[in-house]
Amino acid sequence: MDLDGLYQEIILDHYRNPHGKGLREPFEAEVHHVNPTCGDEITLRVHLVGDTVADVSYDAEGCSISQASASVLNDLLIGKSVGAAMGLLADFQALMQGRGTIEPDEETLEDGVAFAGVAKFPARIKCALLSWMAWKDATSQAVTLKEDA
Amino acid sequence: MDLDGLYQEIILDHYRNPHGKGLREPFEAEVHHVNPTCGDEITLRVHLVGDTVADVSYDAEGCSISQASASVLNDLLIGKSVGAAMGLLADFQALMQGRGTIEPDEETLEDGVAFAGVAKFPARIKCALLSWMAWKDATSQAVTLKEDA
Amino acid sequence: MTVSTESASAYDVAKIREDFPVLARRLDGDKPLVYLDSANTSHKPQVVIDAVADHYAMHNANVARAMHQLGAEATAAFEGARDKVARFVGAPSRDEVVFTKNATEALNLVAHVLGSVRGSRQIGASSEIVITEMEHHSNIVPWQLLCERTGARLRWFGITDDGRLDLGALDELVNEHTSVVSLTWVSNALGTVNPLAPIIERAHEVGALVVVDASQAVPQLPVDLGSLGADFVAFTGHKMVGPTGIGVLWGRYDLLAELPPFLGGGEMIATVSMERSTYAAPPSRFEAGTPQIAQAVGLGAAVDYLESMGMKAVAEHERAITAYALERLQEVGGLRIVGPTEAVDRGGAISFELAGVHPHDISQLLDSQGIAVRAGHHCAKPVHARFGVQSTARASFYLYTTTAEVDALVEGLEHTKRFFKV
Amino acid sequence: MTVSTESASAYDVAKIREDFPVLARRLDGDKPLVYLDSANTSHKPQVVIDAVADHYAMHNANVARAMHQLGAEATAAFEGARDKVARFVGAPSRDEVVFTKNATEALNLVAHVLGSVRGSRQIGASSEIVITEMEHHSNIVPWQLLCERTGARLRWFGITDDGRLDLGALDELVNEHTSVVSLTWVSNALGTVNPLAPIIERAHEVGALVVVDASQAVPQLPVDLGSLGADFVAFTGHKMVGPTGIGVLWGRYDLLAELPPFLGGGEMIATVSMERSTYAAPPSRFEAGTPQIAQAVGLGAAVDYLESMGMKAVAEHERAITAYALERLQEVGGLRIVGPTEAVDRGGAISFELAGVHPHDISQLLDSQGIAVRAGHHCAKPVHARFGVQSTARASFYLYTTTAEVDALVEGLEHTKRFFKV
Ligand SMILES: Cc1ncc(COP(=O)(O)O)c(C=O)c1O
Ligand SMILES: Cc1ncc(COP(=O)(O)O)c(C=O)c1O
Repeated sequence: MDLDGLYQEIILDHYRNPHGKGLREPFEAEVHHVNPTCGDEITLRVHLVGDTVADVSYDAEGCSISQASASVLNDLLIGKSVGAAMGLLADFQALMQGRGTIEPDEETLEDGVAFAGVAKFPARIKCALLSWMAWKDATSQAVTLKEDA
Repeated sequence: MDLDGLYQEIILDHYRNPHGKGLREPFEAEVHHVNPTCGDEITLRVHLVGDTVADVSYDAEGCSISQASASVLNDLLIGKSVGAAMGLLADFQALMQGRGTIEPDEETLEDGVAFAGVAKFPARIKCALLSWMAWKDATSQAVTLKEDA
Repeated sequence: MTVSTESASAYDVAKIREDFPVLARRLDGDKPLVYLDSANTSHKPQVVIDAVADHYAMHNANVARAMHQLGAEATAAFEGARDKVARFVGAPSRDEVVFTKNATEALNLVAHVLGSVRGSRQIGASSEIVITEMEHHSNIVPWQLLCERTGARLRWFGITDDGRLDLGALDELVNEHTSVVSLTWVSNALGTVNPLAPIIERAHEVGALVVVDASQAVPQLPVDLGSLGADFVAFTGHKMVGPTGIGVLWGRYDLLAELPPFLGGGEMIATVSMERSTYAAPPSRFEAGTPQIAQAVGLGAAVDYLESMGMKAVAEHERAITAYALERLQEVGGLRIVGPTEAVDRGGAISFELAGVHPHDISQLLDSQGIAVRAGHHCAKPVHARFGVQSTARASFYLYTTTAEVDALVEGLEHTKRFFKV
Repeated sequence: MTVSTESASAYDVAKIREDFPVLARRLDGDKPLVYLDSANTSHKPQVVIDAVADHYAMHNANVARAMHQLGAEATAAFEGARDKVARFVGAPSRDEVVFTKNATEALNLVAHVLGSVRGSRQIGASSEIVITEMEHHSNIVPWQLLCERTGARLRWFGITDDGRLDLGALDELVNEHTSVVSLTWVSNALGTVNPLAPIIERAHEVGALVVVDASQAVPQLPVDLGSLGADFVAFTGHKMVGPTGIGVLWGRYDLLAELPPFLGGGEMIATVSMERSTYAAPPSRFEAGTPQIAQAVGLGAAVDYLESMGMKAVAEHERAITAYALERLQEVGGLRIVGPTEAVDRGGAISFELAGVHPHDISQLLDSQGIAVRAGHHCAKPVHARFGVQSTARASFYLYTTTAEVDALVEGLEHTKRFFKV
């Protein structure tokens, strides 16, 4: 088992020093997601300005993979348009569910490429996706809110 | 499998010409028993005069074994004291549950000895005991009624 | 015993029988087994037995919550079985497949959760639940209990003299008060295959949900739940060459997602505190506790086996053997079939009476010749009452049944008549 | 791996291990399996695997309702398993043993039927249900759902800092409003063995019923239900070297006899008409549908196996290995045990944290060395919340666990610390 592939140095760095952690104002939507299997939890807020992801703030508890993933998400999505961010989500999700067959694009996924090794550990894929699913949920809510307004 | 031991001529005779069948008055207790496995049913009434089983009347539907057993019960118990009848019940039950190891006493069980072969067919023991259990239930009720009176 | 291959040439019954170890059993008096009780439970091919044994011997672990290698293997095997079952019945999504302990639990699960829904789907004193007179007890009692809990009224389709559902009153019976219509696809007592389409159409017209008891259908017919149109479908592993201890509830995902849980406990939660809990998404929401892991794996092997044979071929064999049996049985003097007597819209369960011999005595006599049939009410007392009988004998067939076995049954019945002098 | 036999000389762990085929598994990187997750599910000896396979291969049939020879064999095997289980736990009567699909169903069954009782035992808005903060979700959620249905109030025993039940408030907590006290005998998260006697005594003093979750007790301790004094006891086959898909609810016969049914369907009825049904006596009343036949047979073989070993010897081995593990684990720097740290009134589940490494990462690292532990909340979130942790890693033992495996765990933890540089 390629443990070093799973626990790349980049991941451990993000785990030890997570980027953008903490819950901040303002925000349009807040969600709480749990991985029922293991208990990992995240509370995540999304703040949109126009069509831009202005902030993603979060409070999370969980393993190195889930924490590092939230940190990388924070780096990647803030400042992007909602459409571009959703595209990155799709790329990241494809990478996770590709059973190790997908070659990630460092241009777009940046530090996210470090998660390529996670795809080979089915039990850990949910850890890597926890924050992404929470972000998707919160962003959908925020977008709906704006449309209704 | 000793089919002839199961279906003794005596049993088939009682099956074709059941003794004492039909529901009669007077009675102190009536019960309805079912064998849930196969659906055999019996409605049975007991009439006590003093300490004597004055009548056992019944309406029953079921296989040859359960019908013949009700007929033999009718022959055996009517006219006996409740105590003696309960004793016969015990003998008959012991015979049924003895897995074929018990030698029945023809003096006391009369035609009931024909059921000795049933004991070797576990699935049919309940058929043979259906009317006896109904009688026991009804008689207990009738006795309690009298005591309460 | 001679084994004939009466159906499609590719379908080789003799070869299929070799897959089932129990079919080689010799019974009392060195009689070969003639097993005509498959509607009660089917036998298991060696591949299913091996799949279960191999799982325990090599991949045993708890699922979902165990993250080690054995746990990953067990989880992949268990969830893989869900994929297989979903594909086998044409479920639009694997997440619509809920594992239960048997069909009975599946039907009770639906009745319970529908009974505890609040809001527009709430079942109350003015609601009506519609079933049929030919249901198995497992599709009667849960609805009676639901009616007790909610005050709803239980109504039912009657049966025609030739054993078909009486749809004359369809529009009256299924009306704007109807919350649920629950009916069997194939009757285990009469053999009738019910016309689901008009009933489902009418039910949906009035906003009722449709539950189909497919316990006798999924083993015998090609099934495509995606196009059936039902809302819930129940079936059971042990009747489809799978293990005991496992059944399936399929439900439309949008419905499952809005329903409350049934059993509470491990695996079905999102989060638990002493004060309150929240629940996982389907199917987990309805699978409390350690699931039937090895049984699901066995069921997966069973559907693989059935698919290797092709459900069209299985259905065609069943049709052929049923037609043959209906014909041969009607040659037996004094024999009356309770249920359709022609092999049209008909499954392979044939219930019958023999004048002058009680069904238990028939089954006892046949058993002494190694022939296994069922005698009694087959967990369907109301349909027996409908035909004025307390019990019947029933012969039922499956993919391993031969015409020679049907011949043995007919001979056995003639012997029975001689024994009882009728 | 060296296998040492540290307990009673008659107890030969090396020989016992040969009975369990999976223990010979090599994992990724040709690592031998070090299975320390038996509180999650236990492995199965070959005799259990064979009993199930042999049943399917030679004696398969439905039970009770099938009167042919195979049916009689299957029924004898199934009911024989009930006898074995009754004897194994010292049940006063075999008819008190109800087979369920797992312990979770058993607990839900009790919660449901107690919730639908009418009359003097009726549970309503002024009733209280008492559980503990160390329960498995399967003994929390059913009672929360019962409270939702009935309006009853859920209360619970707290836990002391050293992981024991806080009985200080016993008399206040269990009072004349209390309908049910339901608690675990042995905690799957803390390992605590709870003192049942004073709680049962107090509960009965106020007329409350006592439900004991013995899922972790029956596999490890000699049990005599006749003298325990509880009213209901639940346990589960897969944790006691038995198959998945089978659990047991034991209940006092007089109580079972007065309780309404839970699931409705085949096997549990006395008679059924479309208008109404009556129900069979226990245990059948609570076993709707085709039961877990092969699983019961497997469970019967499992209790035979445990009896051949002697539950005293099993308990003694568990005590010895737990004491050894508690000692060795406390030598690991940064490791904190959540639960009692001494092998007194303690089962073999040891949950722990390692400073600076999340439990999932611990389990991942250990797994890469072939060591299987569980990480997470172990279906016991409230007790984790009580100790201020979101998850722990847990090592748990059984009759086949060796001290060498505990040594491997300790080495594995040191390796983990090096890997994560803590
Ligand atoms: C203490 C305790 N109670 C209940 C259960 C539930 O058992 P099952 O999942 O077999 O229903 C478990 C195990 O998961 C347990 O450890
Ligand atoms: C039509 C029908 N429905 C339901 C059932 C119940 O299945 P199970 O006993 O596996 O729950 C059966 C079989 O017994 C059946 O034939």
